[in-house]
Amino acid sequence: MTTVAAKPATMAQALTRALRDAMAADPAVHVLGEDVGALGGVFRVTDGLAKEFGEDRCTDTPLAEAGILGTAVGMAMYGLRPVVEMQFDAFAYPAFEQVVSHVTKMRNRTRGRMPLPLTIRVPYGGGIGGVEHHSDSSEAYYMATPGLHVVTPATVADAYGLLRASIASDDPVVFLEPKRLYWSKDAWNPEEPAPVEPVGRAVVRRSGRSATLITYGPSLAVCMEAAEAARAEGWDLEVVDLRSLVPFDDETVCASVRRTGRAVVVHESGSFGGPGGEIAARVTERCFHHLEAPVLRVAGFDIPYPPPMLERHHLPGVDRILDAVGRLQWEAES
Amino acid sequence: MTTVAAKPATMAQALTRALRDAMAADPAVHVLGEDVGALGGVFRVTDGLAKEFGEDRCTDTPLAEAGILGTAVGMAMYGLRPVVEMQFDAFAYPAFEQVVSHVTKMRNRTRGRMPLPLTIRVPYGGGIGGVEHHSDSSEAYYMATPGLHVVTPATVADAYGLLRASIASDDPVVFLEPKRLYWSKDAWNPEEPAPVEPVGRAVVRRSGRSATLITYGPSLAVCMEAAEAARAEGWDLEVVDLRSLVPFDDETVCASVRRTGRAVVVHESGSFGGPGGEIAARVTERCFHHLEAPVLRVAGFDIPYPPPMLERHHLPGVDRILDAVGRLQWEAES
Amino acid sequence: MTVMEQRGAYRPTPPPAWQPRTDPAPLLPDAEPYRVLGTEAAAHADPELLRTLHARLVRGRRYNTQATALTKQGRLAVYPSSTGQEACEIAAALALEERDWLFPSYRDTLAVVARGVDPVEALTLLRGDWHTGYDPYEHRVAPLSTPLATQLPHAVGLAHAARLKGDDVVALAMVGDGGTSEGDFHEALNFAAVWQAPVVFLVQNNGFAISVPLAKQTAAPSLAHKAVGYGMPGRLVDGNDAVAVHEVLSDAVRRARGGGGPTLVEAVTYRVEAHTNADDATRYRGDAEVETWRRHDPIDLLERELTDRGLLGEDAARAVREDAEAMAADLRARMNRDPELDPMDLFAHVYAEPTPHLREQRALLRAELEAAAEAESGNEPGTGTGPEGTRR
Amino acid sequence: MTVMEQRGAYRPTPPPAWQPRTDPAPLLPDAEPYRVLGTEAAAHADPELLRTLHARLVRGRRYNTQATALTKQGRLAVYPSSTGQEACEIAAALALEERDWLFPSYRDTLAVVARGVDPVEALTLLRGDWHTGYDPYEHRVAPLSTPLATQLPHAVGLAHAARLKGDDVVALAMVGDGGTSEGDFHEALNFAAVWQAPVVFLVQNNGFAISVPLAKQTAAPSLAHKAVGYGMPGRLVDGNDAVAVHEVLSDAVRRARGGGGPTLVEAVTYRVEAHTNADDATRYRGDAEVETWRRHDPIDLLERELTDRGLLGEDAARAVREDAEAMAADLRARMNRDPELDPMDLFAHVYAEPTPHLREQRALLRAELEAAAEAESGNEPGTGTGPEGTRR
Ligand SMILES: Cc1ncc(C[n+]2csc(CCOP(=O)(O)OP(=O)(O)O)c2C)c(N)n1
Ligand SMILES: Cc1ncc(C[n+]2csc(CCOP(=O)(O)OP(=O)(O)O)c2C)c(N)n1
Ligand SMILES: [Mg+2]
Ligand SMILES: [Mg+2]
Repeated sequence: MTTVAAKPATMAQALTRALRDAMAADPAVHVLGEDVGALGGVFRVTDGLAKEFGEDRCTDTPLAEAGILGTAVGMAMYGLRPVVEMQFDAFAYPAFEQVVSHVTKMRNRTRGRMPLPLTIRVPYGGGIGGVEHHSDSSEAYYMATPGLHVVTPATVADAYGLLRASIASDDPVVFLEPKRLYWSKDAWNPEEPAPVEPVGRAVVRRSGRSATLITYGPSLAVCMEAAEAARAEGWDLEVVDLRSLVPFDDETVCASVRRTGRAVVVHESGSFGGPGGEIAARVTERCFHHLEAPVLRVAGFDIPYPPPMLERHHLPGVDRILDAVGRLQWEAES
Repeated sequence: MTTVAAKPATMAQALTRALRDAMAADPAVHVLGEDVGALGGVFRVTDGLAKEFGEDRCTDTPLAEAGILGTAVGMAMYGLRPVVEMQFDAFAYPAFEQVVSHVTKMRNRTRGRMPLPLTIRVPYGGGIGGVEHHSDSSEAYYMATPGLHVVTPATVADAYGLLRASIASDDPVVFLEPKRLYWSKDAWNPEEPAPVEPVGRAVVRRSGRSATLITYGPSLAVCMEAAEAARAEGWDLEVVDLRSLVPFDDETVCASVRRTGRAVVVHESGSFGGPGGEIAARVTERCFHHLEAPVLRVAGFDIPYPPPMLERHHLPGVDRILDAVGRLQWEAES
Repeated sequence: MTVMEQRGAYRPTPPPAWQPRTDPAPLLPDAEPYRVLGTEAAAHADPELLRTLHARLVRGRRYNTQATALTKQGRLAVYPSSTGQEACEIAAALALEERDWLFPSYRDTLAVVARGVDPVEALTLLRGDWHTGYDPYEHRVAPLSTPLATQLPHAVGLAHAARLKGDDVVALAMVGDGGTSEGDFHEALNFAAVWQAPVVFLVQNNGFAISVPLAKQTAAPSLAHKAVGYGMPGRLVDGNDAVAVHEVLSDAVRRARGGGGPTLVEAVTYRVEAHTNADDATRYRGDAEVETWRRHDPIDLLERELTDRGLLGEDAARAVREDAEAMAADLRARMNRDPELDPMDLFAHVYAEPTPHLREQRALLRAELEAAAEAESGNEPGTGTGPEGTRR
Repeated sequence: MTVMEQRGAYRPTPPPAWQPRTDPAPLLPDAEPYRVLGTEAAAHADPELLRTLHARLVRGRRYNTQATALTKQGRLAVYPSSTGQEACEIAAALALEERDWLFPSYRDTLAVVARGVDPVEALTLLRGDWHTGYDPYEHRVAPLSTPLATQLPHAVGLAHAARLKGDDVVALAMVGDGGTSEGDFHEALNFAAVWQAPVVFLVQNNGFAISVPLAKQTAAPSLAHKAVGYGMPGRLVDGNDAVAVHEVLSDAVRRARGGGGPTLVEAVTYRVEAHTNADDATRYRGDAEVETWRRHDPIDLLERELTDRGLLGEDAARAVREDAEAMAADLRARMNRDPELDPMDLFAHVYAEPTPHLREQRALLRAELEAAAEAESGNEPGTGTGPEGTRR
C-alpha cells in the first residue's frame, strides 16, 4: 500500500469511507434508508455507494422509518449486516418500538442464537440552524435501553474508526453522528486509518490537574475551547471524550476524576433525565471520597429544542462551562 | 353528601372512580383506547364508563397506538380533554413519535395558544408474572422529554387524587399505573376523596433519622417493608414517595436528605440511564456537604425484563435495599 | 346513539352467509385522473371561479419565487417550494369554509397563506424565529411542522371531536406521496373511516420524496387505490388542473360535511423545483422530465382557458400581476426586518406553569443575559449576545 | 441489475399521458371467500391431503385444549387458544417448504408446532421460563412474540435478504384482524410490494381483537381489499376450510417463489374461545354468535367430507385420536416438570460480551445467590431463593 500523506478530510468524508470500506470488506453489509442512493443522503454520507455497490447494497427505501428498521431486523436475521440511515434524529422516533422491543431484545430472547448485528446511523444534535425536529439529542432514550451500544464520534479519525467498529460489532449499535461536525476537518489519512478497535474505550483528549470535563460528540470541541480559556483563570482542565455512552468506560473516567477531584459533565442533550445524570451518579458512586465538589452538569435546557435564531442560548458554550467550573468549590481545597 | 365509612378499595377501583368523576364533572373528558368499552379494559379500569357515558365518551379504537394518541392530539386541539389508555407499557412505544414530536411540543410551538390537556395512562412495571413485553418500566423515556408531566401513584388514595389532578392539568401527563398494585387494597372513602391538589409534591411516607429511601410507584411498598426490617439492624429509615417524577419535588427530597445525610434511590426501572441517575445527581448537586456517603441506587438490572420465572431476581427486594443501606459508609459517621 | 350504532354493528358471520361489508366498486378511483381544463367540461366552468383561481395561483407562484429568493439572501433557513403544485395548494384552501380546518404538510405554506394566514407569520418555522408564527385558531390552520404524516391523525381527531360536539366542521389534511408510506397515514385513514369522521385527505403525488421516485415508494396502481382498503372512496385528479382539483375537493368536503365520511384524493402533480433550496435535483432526475411537466403548468392551463374564452383581458391580467408583485414587495420588506426575539421565551410555554426545575434554568439564563448586557454596556459594545461571546 | 431496474423504473408523466402503473382488476379479491369443502370442488381434493389435514387439525385442537388445561393448573402464565382457527394454523405450516420461514403472531403456537418445533419449546414464552424456547434457525420459525404486527417487516426483510442472496426461500407472516390496523402492517406490505419480496401475508380475521369487533377495526369491504393499495393481489378465503386455505396459501407461496411478489390472504374465521384464559368473552359477545360458528367448525367440515367420501374409517379415526392423545399426554408430562433455571442466564445474552457495567451487576447477583445458598444450607432450608426471602 502506498503511503498517502495525511490531508484534511471532513467527518462526513470519513464516514463515507468507513461505509465503503466496510461494504468492500464484507458483502453482508447493506446500507438502507431514505435518499441514500442516487442522492447520497441529505448529508451526502452515502455518496457513491449505490454506484459502486449497486442499488441492492445501498437501497433507497420507501419513506417509513419503522419499516426501514423492521426490514433491517429481518435482513439481519438472515445473516446480513444492515446499516440503516435515519435522516434526522427526530425522524428515528417512528422506529422506536422496533428498537426497544426487538432490536435490543432478539439476541437475549433467543439465548444468543439470533444476534442482530445492525447499525443505526442517526445524525443528531443542533448547532446547524435546523428548523424544529432537526436538532434533537436523543441519546438518553437509547442509553436507557439495554441491549444497544451507543456510540458517538467527536473527531474525523474516530468517525472512521468507530463506524467501522460499530458495523463489525455483533451487537446492535446506535451510531450518533454530530450534525454540526459533519463539515469539521482534520488531517486524516484514509489509506492508513487507525486500527479499528472495539467500541467501549473513552480517551483523554487533554490532560489537566484541576478538574475533569466529561463530554462526547458535538460538545468535545466546546470543552477543548473551554479548557484553553480556563488557563486564564488558572484552571488546568482535563477533557475526557467518552466516544461511547454504552459501553461506558468507568475506568478511564474515574481514573481522571480521582486525579483531579472535580468534574463537570457537558452535553447538548437536556439535563433532566439526560446522560449527565447517569454519568454524575456513577462517578459519584465510585469516586465519592476523591470529590472536592459535586459533579456538575452543563447541558441543554429542559425545553423543546429552540428555533434556529435562539439555539445559541440553549447550547452549552464556553462561558457556561467556565461558570460551572467556577462553582466547583475551590475555596474548599485551600 | 352522606358520609360513607372508609372501606377497603383496590387501586384499580380508585382509578375507575377517578375517571368516572372526571367524566361526570367535565363533558370534555373522553376516554379512548383498546378494549376500554364493553370489556372495561384488560385491567377493568374503565369498567362501566361506556355504559354510563356512552361509546362516544369511552371509545374502543382500532388497534393502533400512534393512531390513538394522534387522534387524541386532534381532539385536544378542538378543546376536548382526552384520556388515552395504552394497554401495556411496551405497547405505548408505537406512539412514541407522537409523544416526543407533538404532544410535548404543541403548547411551546404555538406560544401557549394550543395547549394539549391530555392524559396518557400507561400500566407499567413488573411483578405480575407477565410474559415478555408486559413488564417494562418506561419512565426514563418520558422523564427525558420536556413538556410532559410524569406521574405515578403508590397508594389507593393517590391513584384517585393524582389521576383527577392529571386529567385536570392543562399540560399533557403520562400517568404510570403500577400494574402490580392494581389489586392492592387500602381503606379509602370514595365519597370523600382527599382534596385534589396539583401534581408535583412528594410526600414523606415514613419518618426516620438514619437514611432516606427515595422511591415511587411499585417500589414504595418494598421500601416500607425494608424500612421496617431495617430496625433490626439499628437503622431508622425515612421513606419519600415522589408521586411525580416531573415536576420533581427537590424541596421535599432534599430536606429529607439534608436531615439524614444518606440516601438510596429505589426503583424497578433499569439503573443505567434510568430515573435514579437523575435523582442521585440532583440530590448530590444540592446536598453535597450534607452527604456522608454517595447516593446509591437499587434498581432493576440493565437487562431486558426477565421472563416471569426469573423476575424475582431482577426486582429490587428488601435485602438488596438493606445491602445498599449497609454500604452507606456508617463507619465514617462515628 | 353512538357512532357505531348509527352504522349498524358488524357481527361476524361464517362464510356460508358472508358478504362484503361495503360495496367496493364505488370506492375505486377512475382509471384516469379527472380533468376539466382542456376538455369539453371546461366550457361549463364558472368564469368567476376561473378568474379567482387564476389570480390566486399567480399570487401563489410569486410567493414561491419570493420565498426562494429570500433563502438566497439568508432570510430563511430553508424553503420547500411548491412551484408547479399551486393548483393543489390553492384549491385545498378554497374548498373549505371558514369554520373548517386545514392540516398542511411541511411543504404547504402556500395553502396556509391562501387560507388567510399572514404571509410572514406562515414563514416563521422556516425563518427560524419560532416554531409556529400564527395562532392556529385564528384561521383554523394546524401548525406547519416537519414530521411527515403525523398531522393526519390530528386532523381525524379534530374532525371527530367537532362531530361529537355537533359542530359542522370539516378537516382537510394534506400529505405527500412519500408520506403515504408512513404508518401514521394508515392509522389515520383507518380511524377516519371507522369513525366516519368528516375529513378529506389530499395526497399531492408530485413524483418524488426528495430524491426517491414514486416507483420506489409504492407499487400500487395509484395512491388513490389505497382508499378501498379503508372503506372510503378514492379519487384521482389532475393536480395541475385547478378547476378539477377544486371540484373534486369540494365534492369530498360536501360529502364529509353531510355525514358521508372521509375521502382520499390523489392529485397527480410534479415538483418542478428541487426539494428545497438546499437540494440538488440533478443528482436524481433529468431536465427532459421536468420539461414535460413545465408544459403542463397549472397557471398556463388556466390562462389558456381564460384566454380562449375571452375571460382575461389585458387589464385584468396586469392587475393580477400587480397584485402578486405588491404581495411580494410587502413580503420582502417585512422579511428583511430582523425579528425581535426574547430568549426568555424559551421557558415561557413549555408548561402552563414552569416547573421548579425550569425556573432554575430560566434564572440561570436570565443571569447570563444580564451579565452579558452589563458587560456590553460597560465595555465594548457589539460582542454578541450568546453565552460564548460575552464572558470576558 | 437491481430490483428496481428489473421492474422498469417509473417516471412521472403528466396526466394527459397518465396510466395506472399496474392493472388493479386482478389484485382485487373475489366477493365471496373461496371455499372447497361443501362445494363440488371438494370431490377433486386429494384424499391424502384431506387425511393429513384432518389428522393435523385434530392434533392441533387437542394441543389447544391441553394448553388451556395447563393454564388452569398454573403451568402456563397464559394461553391464547386458536381453537376454531386450526385450519389456518395448520395450512400455514403445511403450505411452506422446509427451507421457508414462518413468522407467527403471538396466537400462532399451533402453526409453530405444526412446522416442527417441539411442543414444549413452543410454550416457553407462555410458560415463562424464558422468552423464546426454540432455536429459530432449526425449523426456520421466527420467535413468538407479543407486539402486534411488528413481525411483518421482519418477514419482509428476511425474504428480501434471501432473494438478494439468490436463495429460494419464501416467508409466510401471520397477523390478526386487529393487527392490520397497526402502522407496521402498512409499512411491511408496502416494502414487500415495492421490493417484490417473496412473502405471503396471512390475516386471520377471527372477528375480534380481544373485545373489539371487526366493525370497530375497519370499514373496508374486506381486509383482503387492502392489497390493491399496495399493488399486490388480495385473496379472500374461508378460514375454516382447511383445503381452501391450504390451496390459496400454496398458490401464493408458489407465486412468491416464482418471483411474482407478495400476496395478502384474508382467512375469515372465528375465535371460538375467549381471547386467553384470562379473558371474559361474555362481556362483549353472546352465545348465539359463537354457536353459529361452532356449526362451521373446521374439523367437522373436514370430517364430513372424509366420511362422505368414505375416506375415514373407524380405525383411521381412532388412530388420529390416539395420536392426538399421545401428544397431549407427552405435553402434560413434560410440562408438569419444573424447568431448570439459572438466574445467571439473565446476563448471558444481553450482548455478545457483557459490558463492564453488566459484569458488575452479574457479580452482585452471583454474590446474592451464593449468600442465599449458604444461608439455606447452613440454616433452615426451603426459605425461598429470591432476594426477599434469603437475607436473615
Ligand atoms: C417522519 C419523517 N421522516 C423523514 C423526514 C425527512 N423528509 C422531509 S421531506 C421528505 C420527503 C417527503 O416526500 P413527500 O411526502 O412526497 O412530500 P414532498 O416533499 O414531495 O412534498 C423527507 C424524507 C421527515 N420530515 N419526517
Ligand atoms: C402493539 C400492541 N398493542 C397492543 C397489544 C395488546 N394485545 C394483545 S392481543 C390483542 C388483540 C389482537 O387482535 P388480533 O390482531 O385480531 O389477533 P387475535 O387476538 O384475534 O388473534 C391486543 C390488543 C399488543 N400485544 N401489541
Ligand atoms: Mg412528493
Ligand atoms: Mg382477531
